[in-house]
Amino acid sequence: MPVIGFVGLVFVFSILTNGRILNPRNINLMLSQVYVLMIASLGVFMIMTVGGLDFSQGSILGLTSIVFARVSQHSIILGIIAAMIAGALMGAFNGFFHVKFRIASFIVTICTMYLFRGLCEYLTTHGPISASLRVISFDETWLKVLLTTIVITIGFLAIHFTRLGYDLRAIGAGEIAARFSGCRPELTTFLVYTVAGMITGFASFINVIRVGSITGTAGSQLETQILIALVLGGMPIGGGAKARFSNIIFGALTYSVLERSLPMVFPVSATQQLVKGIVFLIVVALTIDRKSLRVIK
Amino acid sequence: MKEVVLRSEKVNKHFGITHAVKDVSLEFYRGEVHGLIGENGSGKSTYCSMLSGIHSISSGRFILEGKELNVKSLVDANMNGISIVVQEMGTLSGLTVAENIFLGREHKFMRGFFKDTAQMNRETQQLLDSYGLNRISASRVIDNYSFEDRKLIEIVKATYFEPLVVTIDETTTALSQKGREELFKIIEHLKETNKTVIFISHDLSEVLAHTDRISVLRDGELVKTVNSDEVDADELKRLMVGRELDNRYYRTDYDGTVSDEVVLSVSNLSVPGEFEDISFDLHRGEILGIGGLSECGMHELGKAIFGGSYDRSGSVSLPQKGLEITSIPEAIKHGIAYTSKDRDNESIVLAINIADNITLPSLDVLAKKRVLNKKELHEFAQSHADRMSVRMTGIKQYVFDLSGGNKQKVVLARWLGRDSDIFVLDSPTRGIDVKVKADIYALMGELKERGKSIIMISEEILELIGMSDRILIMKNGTFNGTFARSAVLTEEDLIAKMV
Amino acid sequence: MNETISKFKRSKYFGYALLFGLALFFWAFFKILSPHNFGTSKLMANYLQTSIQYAVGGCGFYFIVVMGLFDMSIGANIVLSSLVGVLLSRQFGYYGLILGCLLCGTLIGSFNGFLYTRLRIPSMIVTVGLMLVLESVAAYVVKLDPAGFPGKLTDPNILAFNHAPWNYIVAVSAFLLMGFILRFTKLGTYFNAIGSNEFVAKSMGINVEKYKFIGFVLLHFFVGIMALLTVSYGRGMLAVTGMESMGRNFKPLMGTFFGVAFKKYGMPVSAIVIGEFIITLIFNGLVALNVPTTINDFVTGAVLLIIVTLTNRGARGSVVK
Amino acid sequence: AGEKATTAKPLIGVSIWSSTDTLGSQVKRMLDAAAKALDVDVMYVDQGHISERVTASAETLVAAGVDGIIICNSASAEMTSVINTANRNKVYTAQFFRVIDPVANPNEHKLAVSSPYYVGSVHEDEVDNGINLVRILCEKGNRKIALEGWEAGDATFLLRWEGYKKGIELWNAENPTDKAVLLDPQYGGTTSDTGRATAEAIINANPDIDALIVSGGGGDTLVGALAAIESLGLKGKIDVVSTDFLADLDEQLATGGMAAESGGHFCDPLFAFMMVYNAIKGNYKVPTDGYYEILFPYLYVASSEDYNAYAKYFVDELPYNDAELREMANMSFDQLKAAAERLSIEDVISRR
Ligand SMILES: Nc1ncnc2c1ncn2[C@@H]1O[C@H](COP(=O)(O)OP(=O)(O)OP(=O)(O)O)[C@@H](O)[C@H]1O
Ligand SMILES: Nc1ncnc2c1ncn2[C@@H]1O[C@H](COP(=O)(O)OP(=O)(O)OP(=O)(O)O)[C@@H](O)[C@H]1O
Ligand SMILES: [Mg+2]
Ligand SMILES: [Mg+2]
Repeated sequence: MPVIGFVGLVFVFSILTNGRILNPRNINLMLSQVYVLMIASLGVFMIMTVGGLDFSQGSILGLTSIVFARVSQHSIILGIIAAMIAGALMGAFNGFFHVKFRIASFIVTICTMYLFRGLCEYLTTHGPISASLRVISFDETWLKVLLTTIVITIGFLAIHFTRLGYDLRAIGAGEIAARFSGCRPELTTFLVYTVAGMITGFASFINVIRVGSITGTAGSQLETQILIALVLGGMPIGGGAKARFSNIIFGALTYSVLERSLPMVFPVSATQQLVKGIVFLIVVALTIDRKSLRVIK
Repeated sequence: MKEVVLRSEKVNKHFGITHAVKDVSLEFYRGEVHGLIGENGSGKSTYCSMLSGIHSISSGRFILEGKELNVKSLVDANMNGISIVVQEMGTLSGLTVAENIFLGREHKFMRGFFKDTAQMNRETQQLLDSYGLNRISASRVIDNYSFEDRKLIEIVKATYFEPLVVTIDETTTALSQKGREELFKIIEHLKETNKTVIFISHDLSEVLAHTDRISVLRDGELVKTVNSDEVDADELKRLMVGRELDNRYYRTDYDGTVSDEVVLSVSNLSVPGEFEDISFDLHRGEILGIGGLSECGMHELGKAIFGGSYDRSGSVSLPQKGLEITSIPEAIKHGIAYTSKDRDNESIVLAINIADNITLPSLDVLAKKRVLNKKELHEFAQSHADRMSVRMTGIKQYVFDLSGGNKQKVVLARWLGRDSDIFVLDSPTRGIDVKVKADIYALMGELKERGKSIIMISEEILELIGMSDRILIMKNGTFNGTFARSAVLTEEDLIAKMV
Repeated sequence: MNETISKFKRSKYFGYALLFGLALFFWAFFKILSPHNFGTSKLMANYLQTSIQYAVGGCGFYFIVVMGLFDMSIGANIVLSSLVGVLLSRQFGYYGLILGCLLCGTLIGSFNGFLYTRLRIPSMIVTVGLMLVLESVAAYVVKLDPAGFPGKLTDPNILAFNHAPWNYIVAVSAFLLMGFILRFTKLGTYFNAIGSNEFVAKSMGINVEKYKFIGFVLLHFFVGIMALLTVSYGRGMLAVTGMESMGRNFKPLMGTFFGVAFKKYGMPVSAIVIGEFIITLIFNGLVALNVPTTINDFVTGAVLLIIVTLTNRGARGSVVK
Repeated sequence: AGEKATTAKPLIGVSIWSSTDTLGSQVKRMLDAAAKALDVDVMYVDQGHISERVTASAETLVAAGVDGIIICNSASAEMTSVINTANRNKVYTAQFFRVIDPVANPNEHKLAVSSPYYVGSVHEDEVDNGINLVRILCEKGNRKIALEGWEAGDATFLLRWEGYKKGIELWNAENPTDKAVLLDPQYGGTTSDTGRATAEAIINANPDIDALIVSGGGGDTLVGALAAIESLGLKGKIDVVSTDFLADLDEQLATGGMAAESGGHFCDPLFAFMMVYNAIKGNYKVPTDGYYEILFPYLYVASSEDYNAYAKYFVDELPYNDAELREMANMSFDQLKAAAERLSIEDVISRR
């Protein structure tokens, strides 16, 4: 279904834009937004597969971008590592409260969204944090494509060829039964949050090479973009068996195509957004799998 | 005196392939306490659920005071004079006691849009007081009360509307002695006010003492209705079990000797509130039956052996390997399999497909250097599903679409696939039809032949007698009796140790 | 003795003691660090005035959060309803402002409820889509406003809800209404029942779909009231796009967290009001200490997390998603 | 993009924080009028001053096939990506409300200078403006001045803040016996309710301030701050200055709600638009060793008469009519620059 949504959308917008979106130069531009979104979606995909939600990803991206920018002054490699560690710590913080105290994930992550955002703003009070000047030279399409491909491939392999994917879906579908089948739901969930933070920490590298310096609003709304993208990609909100890896790919692509094509057709921002909202609702209404949702919350 | 207030005519219920209630025609008199007994799964709860609107009726009808009863929900049934105390938890947490009692029936206290909560609380309190339950406060949230109190609240709820017929489904096991006395007082009171009570219980002496007539169900069919003062417990048991003792199901040998090799040793195992200080050894090739009443702690014991209980103390060890089992993954890794009584929640993941369910516990074995091969997994799942002859459209089918018996086959398939050595089977034949039952018994025999060991936890006495090399009976969280395999062992012997 | 203590620990009084204790703690904390410019009785009244608008929204949120639903379009509704109110006030004065806010809010609520129950899409997702739509509709509505500075309440004669007593009158009416709904109508009970176990609730004969719909309508009616207070409080509203209205969801939601956390003491309304007050208190305390407001989000998040952890944690082994 | 200019209508993209808030909608109104007069298409992308969305907006516009972009970025570092996108795709770009500081951001500056597609920038002298506002306040007898910004770390705010601090320094140097103090800023967001809550908090915490600077945020923050002062009964007691114009400014000035106001800068993007338009048309040659820069003046309003004139010529109608816009499009850069620097209420009156 999501494939149909994606292809349909591309088709409609190719007609509406007289094929401009398929122009080779544009494909490159279309994709430039996909990288961070797709990478960060990988972590949230895992979180959503076990049935959770994460609203703190945008703030995590902001904070890890600051960490990367700061450390990149010394060494870029160290910067990436530091950002990933920082992201992992933030993710672990989420996971700890969620798993240890059994607080609903959306409550925990809304709290930490604020918490991390506050830190991010505090750190940028006296101006944006600039990264090392060298990072800009990394802003090459081939590199971003390569890195995204590597991350996504690792994710794909881990989910398809190790027990990770099976564990995640089983836990999402029935945590108690999964526990009695030898999965470790608590540990796995905790690690999934940690890894999601770490992945977003890695994405901060690509974020920074694109923007050069970090302001207090960096990463804002990433969480909602991810949610929209994944849902457009066919991700079931309650997770479980129907989560497919392709949700990430088609979700991020569909979102980016939508985001990029709308201004071509509608010059006014308000109209762009109106159409985006309506398209989103229509696509979801047509593609959502209601059968597996016993209770629709 | 013998005025028929409620009658059922050829009532049937099908759950998929399960024919839970078969052509049951029954009459209930005004002002009588009518016992309903039968083995587990004989259809008692289902029959009452249809009466009270929880389940729809597949065919047949109920006639109340000459008029056909046609109810769609519990509240609907209440309005028509039928109420029920259900076997499972029937109260909603987060609501007050009064709100629970009047849920869906607030109209009595509505003044326009205005709900007179104070009045509702007052009336509820009076009601509670009149039952002698003044320790329960109407305006408190129900979560503040114990399971037992919640049951009593349900009983109060069920009797408040002056119903013509009150059904009390297996409630006594949830109650302490004091609670039971309170319950019987209520039943007495209902009878005095000319109400009809349908009383379901597994405690035959209790049933005999408090009912006027007793109907016996077996495999969904009505066997007989008798007057309570004309029968004794033995007679009832005969009626309940009744069927030609199906020996062909069970093992035909009566040789209970097993190897000396101890494969699993349980010592001083306790789970607070469930069972205490349990110790025993399981031998190679042994089928060890554990029996008792549902609440005796045996179900939790099975879970605890598998490492699935929180707050467990004591030890479960594998003497041959010289190690202890403390968690589920370890248990699985060292060849322990477990099927839970609560199959849908604990034995199997309903919302994933058959293939994934079968492979899930074996993933670590199937992975070569942690890498899984799709094709291999598929073949693995397919072969074990086929071996258990699961009736399915394919292994990609979701488990929630399967019938109970087929779910159970999937559960067994996954553990056979895992090549487990020790099987902890809790209620392995629960809710399963005769054919599958026979298959499962055959499988257990085969496993025994191959030197595997089985702990079979069961509420079905015949099954225990028929299959076990040794039977341990539990009562109130401790062992209360041991029986060796023998041709002369009777149900009475076992029951005597259970109650 | 132990019995009495444990009984007390579950009672309303304990809930109040806990909340006032928290408020007192934060008050004392900032008062000690900053004795002169914090927490005088006059200032406390100011803090209260700021917090009540969020508490009204928090009350609304409570209706659907107890059912386990969520709504991302609160902020967008506040913006749109405010702008409709302002637009109508140009012609009809107070009537326009009040009715514009309340009716528009309620209408949006029924629209949300309708889409949610009809399309059968999880509430969180459907309301993200609606948020996008409402934000852009607001951008169009603001263009209809003939005033030189559209969306601003420029007429000084229409600002009664901007200050005492009218802002209190409106807010307190909303709190009373919520208390009334929870206590004196079936709705409160039904919402709780649906949240507790939808299936059991259904078998008790409760029309779950209908009450979920009503939940959305009520939520957005309260959001309409919040819009009235907010637009008056700030003397105007800004149309925003690009999901920025989402920032407005969270302040009321925090009050709701308090409400849900203290639900077990049977005092959701008071908990929401006091909870929002505590959050405002902290905000003002930080300003009094001359801590940059940027760290405020950090402190708010941390405090909330602590409160939720202390009051709302699940039992071991329970399934929480 | 180059070949399109000759065949079709030029398409100019506007990357702005918001085209719907108070200042943003004024900007949009002005640009729409210019586009209509010049028969140009414009396209807006709102980016909310979120760095990654700022850089993405340039890409979105380029993908949509624009010939030129005018942009209001949030941090100078973002311009690296924006200029690279412009260079790669041969699209002209100019900044409005912003400039790249050669000292603080030498690399971005170097890139901008050498880019054949970076046309230039139209901006205000924020530091100077800050100094002026503080001077006005001090001269009115205020000695304890509080500061409310909108978003921490914003480039423009930081410049203004620097100006305020400099203004205080200057005052204190000149009046060593009668020193003034400036409090650290608190941030009130861009909406009026958060603006009010923050202003209330500031005043609650510092009851003895005698002036408040509300440093922009599009105008709504100021609306809220004034509401706070009024509700606390301090109207006329606390002098307020700001950099955004208000709807009821005349009344506020008359009743003492406001002390002074600088603003009128919504025309600034118009000049950026004209620069890009001319670059597309080939009229302005974009140097690879520099760029065009216009320093746009703030309008200062200190009395209600001033404001009424402002309202007439800037709010009710636009300061430039169709004919003037067409004429402006044909100006050389020096003429354009002069026109920008000349813009004032008197300037408009003289043209009517
Ligand atoms: N919802 C259901 N779906 C499918 N099968 C069901 C369902 N409820 C009951 N059954 C099956 O119907 C049969 C009768 O069950 P029922 O609960 O009526 O037994 P019971 O006599 O009440 O047993 P117990 O003494 O254990 O309570 C069993 O085989 C059971 O597995
Ligand atoms: N202890 C409790 N736990 C959970 N929910 C409760 C509890 N007590 C009451 N409620 C729910 O809250 C509703 C309102 O209760 P009540 O009228 O006591 O509070 P209120 O007066 O609205 O709030 P407050 O005490 O904060 O002013 C009740 O109808 C009930 O649904
Ligand atoms: Mg039973
Ligand atoms: Mg039963």
